[in-house]
Amino acid sequence: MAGLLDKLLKIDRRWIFFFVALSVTVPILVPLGLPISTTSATQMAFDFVEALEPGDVVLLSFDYGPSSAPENDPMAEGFMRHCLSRDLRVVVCVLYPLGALGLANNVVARIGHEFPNKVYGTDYVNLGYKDGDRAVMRRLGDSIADAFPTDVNGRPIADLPIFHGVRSIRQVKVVFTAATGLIGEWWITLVHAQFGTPVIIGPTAVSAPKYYAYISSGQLAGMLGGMKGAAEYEQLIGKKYPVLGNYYKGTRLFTAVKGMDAQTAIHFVIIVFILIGNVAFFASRLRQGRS
Amino acid sequence: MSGLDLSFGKVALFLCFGLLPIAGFLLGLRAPSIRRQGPIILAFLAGIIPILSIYIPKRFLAHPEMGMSPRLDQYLIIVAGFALPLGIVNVIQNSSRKAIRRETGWPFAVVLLVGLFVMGSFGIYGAWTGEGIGFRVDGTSTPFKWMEENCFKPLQSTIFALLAFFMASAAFRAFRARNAEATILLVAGVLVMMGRVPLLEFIATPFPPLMPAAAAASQWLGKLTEWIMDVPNSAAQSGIIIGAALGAAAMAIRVILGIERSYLGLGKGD
Amino acid sequence: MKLAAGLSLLALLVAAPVAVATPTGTLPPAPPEVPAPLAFTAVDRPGDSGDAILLTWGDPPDLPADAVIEIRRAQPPADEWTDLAKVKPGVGQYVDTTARDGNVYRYEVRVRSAGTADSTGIAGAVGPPVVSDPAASHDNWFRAERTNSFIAMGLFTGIILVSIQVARSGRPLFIRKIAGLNAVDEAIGRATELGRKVLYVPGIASVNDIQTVASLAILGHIARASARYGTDLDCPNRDPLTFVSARETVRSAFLAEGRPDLFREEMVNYITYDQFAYTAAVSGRMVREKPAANFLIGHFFAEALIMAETGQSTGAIQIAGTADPAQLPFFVAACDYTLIGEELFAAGAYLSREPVLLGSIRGQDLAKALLLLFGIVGIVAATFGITWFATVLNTR
Amino acid sequence: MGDLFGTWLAALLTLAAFSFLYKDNPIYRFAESLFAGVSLGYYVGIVLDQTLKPNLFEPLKTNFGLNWDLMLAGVLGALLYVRYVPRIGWVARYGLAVYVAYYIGVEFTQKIQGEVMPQLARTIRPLNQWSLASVGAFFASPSLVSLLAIVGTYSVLVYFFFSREHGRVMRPISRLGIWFLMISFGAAFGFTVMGRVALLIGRLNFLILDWIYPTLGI
Repeated sequence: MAGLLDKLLKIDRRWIFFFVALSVTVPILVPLGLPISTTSATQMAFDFVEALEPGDVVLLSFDYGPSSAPENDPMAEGFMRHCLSRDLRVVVCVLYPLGALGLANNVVARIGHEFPNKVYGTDYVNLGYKDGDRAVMRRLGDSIADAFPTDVNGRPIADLPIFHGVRSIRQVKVVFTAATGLIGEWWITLVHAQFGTPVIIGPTAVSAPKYYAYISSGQLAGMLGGMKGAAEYEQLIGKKYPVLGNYYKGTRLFTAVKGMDAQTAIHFVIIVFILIGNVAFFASRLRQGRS
Repeated sequence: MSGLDLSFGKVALFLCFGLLPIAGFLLGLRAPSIRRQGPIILAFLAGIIPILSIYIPKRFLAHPEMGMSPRLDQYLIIVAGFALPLGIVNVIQNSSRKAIRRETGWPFAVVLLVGLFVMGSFGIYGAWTGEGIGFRVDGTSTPFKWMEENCFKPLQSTIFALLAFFMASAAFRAFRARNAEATILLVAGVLVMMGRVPLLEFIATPFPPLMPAAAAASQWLGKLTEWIMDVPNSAAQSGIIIGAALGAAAMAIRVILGIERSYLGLGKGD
Repeated sequence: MKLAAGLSLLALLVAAPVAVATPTGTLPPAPPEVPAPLAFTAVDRPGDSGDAILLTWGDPPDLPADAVIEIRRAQPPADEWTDLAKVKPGVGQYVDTTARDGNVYRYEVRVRSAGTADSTGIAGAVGPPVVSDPAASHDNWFRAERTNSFIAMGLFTGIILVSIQVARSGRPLFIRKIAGLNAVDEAIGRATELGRKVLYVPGIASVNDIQTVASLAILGHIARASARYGTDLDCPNRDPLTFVSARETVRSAFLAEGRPDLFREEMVNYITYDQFAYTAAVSGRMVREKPAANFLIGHFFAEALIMAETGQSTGAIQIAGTADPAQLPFFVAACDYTLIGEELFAAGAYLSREPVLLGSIRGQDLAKALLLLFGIVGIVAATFGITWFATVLNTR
Repeated sequence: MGDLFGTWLAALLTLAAFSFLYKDNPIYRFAESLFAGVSLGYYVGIVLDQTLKPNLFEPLKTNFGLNWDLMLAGVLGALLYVRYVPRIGWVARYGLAVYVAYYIGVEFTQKIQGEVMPQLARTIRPLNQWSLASVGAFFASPSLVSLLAIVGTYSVLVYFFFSREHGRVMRPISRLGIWFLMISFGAAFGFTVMGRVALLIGRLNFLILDWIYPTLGI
């Protein structure tokens, strides 16, 4: 047995890579449709948006790059679909430099087509990217137009009807930040702390554990943690809004719920790897102990 | 000159961040010690204004149009814009030297320069013509957007996707229960992993009669994971946040008061 | 409802002439159909940059259901009132942000109820107006709602500066041994024996990031050690500003050890700004040039795992350090020593024995002790029902 | 992403990047260098079109009287590049000082007001709500949860205590702190597995559904 384990440990890394690729590809080709349970942080976020009234203005900030798009895209899309289904006014902005602008443009274009009755400039607007992250957040405290004089295409935002009655972030009912890295945290420790605007965060699974401390201190209005949080949110809005439910069932495009099948398979594989690795480790230590 | 808006904020910032560096430059030509003092005074001003504006709402400091602090925020959006591509000068220097001197791997330096100039010129073109760098009004992609979608995005997300493979191989080879701490780490990690995905339902798929039992066990595991995240994890994260925040705040005090200067490239001595 | 309103209207019509006929008659004057707001005040809004006046009033008890509070403003001496806003009952306040400093205003508040008939029987009765004293807006010196964080910041700054002053005055300050750091010299020694270089990755954040500044302090110490031992040092950078600071730090470290001849410009080099192009280049360098010791110290994001795992597979001794909880699991699992969270800042102080750093570590410990004390007293008080300790910490 | 050539380019570059798994090879290094160049060019594009044009050039062009002082911001930004000019490279310190000190000043406000105070307030909870009805109820009683939250946070703080050797009292507390830290690192590890794999799922999804299927006409 020990010989087998040692041989196992010495196997070429590329066998592990092949096995990982296999266990992710199969669920994509053959969807399993496993059930997804809802956690309280996602329910908090969903209930918060449900409590908003038509005409309220919300801010969706793209603070992630292509390197975490499969986790954050479904969150940003889900939030925008949820808000437009509730006739809220959605203002989109981008503070992350590494490729976030392209993702925001794609989401705004795709969701714009899904809601033909919603008018750009009245129901939703894309303010594009701006350098200076925290300097931008401080300006949003006084006036959105100072930080973002124009929208992503260079059109002055002063004459856009969506900003009727909204001058600064204080009139925004909630900020949803789909985030990786630190920008998401700055919305909490700067914008929420100094201007009071509630924040819902959609972090990558990597940075999600840190935000449990902010949930329990009441600084967050909700959290969609990683791909699982996005999948839970997709299920919640799919159940509440039949139009969205049908979309998520019918679409060929990538969704978080579909991704969860492959997540389950790979989690199984990695747990097995950890167990084998440690069994072999203890076996070899036992033998060293005896020899 | 008469048309200029000489409100207090703008004039005050011009004195602090305009005349002062010019004076520092002129004096610095001869007196090297000024080359160190000048930036440190500027750092003090740039650091203290945002802090005071949180507490002192006086018109001269915090008024949205007249105040110094909101105007300084507006400046820093522009300065941050300049800072982002700062690495270009150095990369162009290195890569062109490597390409001209045919050092090892020079073709890759050429590829880098080509990628830089093609993408950069598409960006400049988009800004100059007003077409922008996203979708045109008619929904077609600008050249910048096309390159972003079909070159920048796949490369970045794929290099990151490599992590899944390294994660798996690290799980196999590196993550050992070497000591008590590492053991707790791995046990908590595996428990959380089992509670975050319908793992037992996945295992029970080929054995339908076991499904209800698997679902019940999975439910319990999900609750355990949520408890681990809500109680011990959030307690430890809170401790880390408080500790790290105090460390960061102390560092901020040292930098603003000019005690810490390493970021300016000045050693402790000079 | 409609029937009742109609009947009362009829009764009023019948009674109206009588009331008119006997203005001071025996009947007590009918109570105003609609009450007036109570305790109406108009003052400058506190803690702001001016141009704002705060109006507060109490909703009268027997308000009709559909009542609306109308606010009007006039600029004395002119006496014409302009409408300002309509506010639903239960709010009790309104901020007039159209006011401009230097002007004096008078405000008038009254209740309007569309459903109630006024004395002439027409629907839309208006209660008696209440007029405020003249008010003028001005900017204020202090935002009183943030007194708690102002005191906290002032206290903390004081503690830090005093501790630094004590450290500078020469008193020896003790910092406990951090396991990861003793391995630093051991790692450089090993690299020197094997005649292979030391790779130092200062994290990928810019120089305005506090973990990067701490990492530069550690880089300085490692550069001095490699100057003493004559070891080759390689410090690839992702951020241009960190790159410049790192090069200056290493240059002055070699100078301080009296070996400027050993310093080569390309010891500290710049690769690219993009996170993953940089990661790929560094891991490629780890595999190709096989440094004997890898230091991964600073602010890392997702690339921490690639570097830690690749470095571990090349058999190099690895010392990591970051304050970001998301990356610590991988460094703890895959590296020989890890500086966890604040240990990174303490390491800078421990290595450099620099009075300023030692002093600020002492100051932070003192602040932590005060926080712990405040917390424990607060918990005991809360258990006995006193919640002041928690509420005083609420920040706005 | 309708256009075929674009999708094919994206797919080939994806495979070029994946080739690093096989071994470090020239195709991968081509992708790596192209990526390094394109990413820097990307920053030129977004900075010029999304920040400097709307926030600096347009305001100066349309209303110079009101925005004359933005030139100063442009000069401070340009100063950062003076470091590459020999002899007067030190002038760049002025731009660097403003850039670094401003953000560290903003960070200072965040750390105390936005992190330390709310997180400390989180630990100040009453400890008088115990339910002894049953073992299950006991474990769920609010004060037990509060007690664990308090002990966890405070023991971690004690672990990060550096100016005194961990003696008889502090050693067990800091050991407890390490145990809480390791549980949270384990939890972070569990979450991270999902995070990393999500990206591979995204890429394989792209390769299969957006490239192979359409090419095969499925």
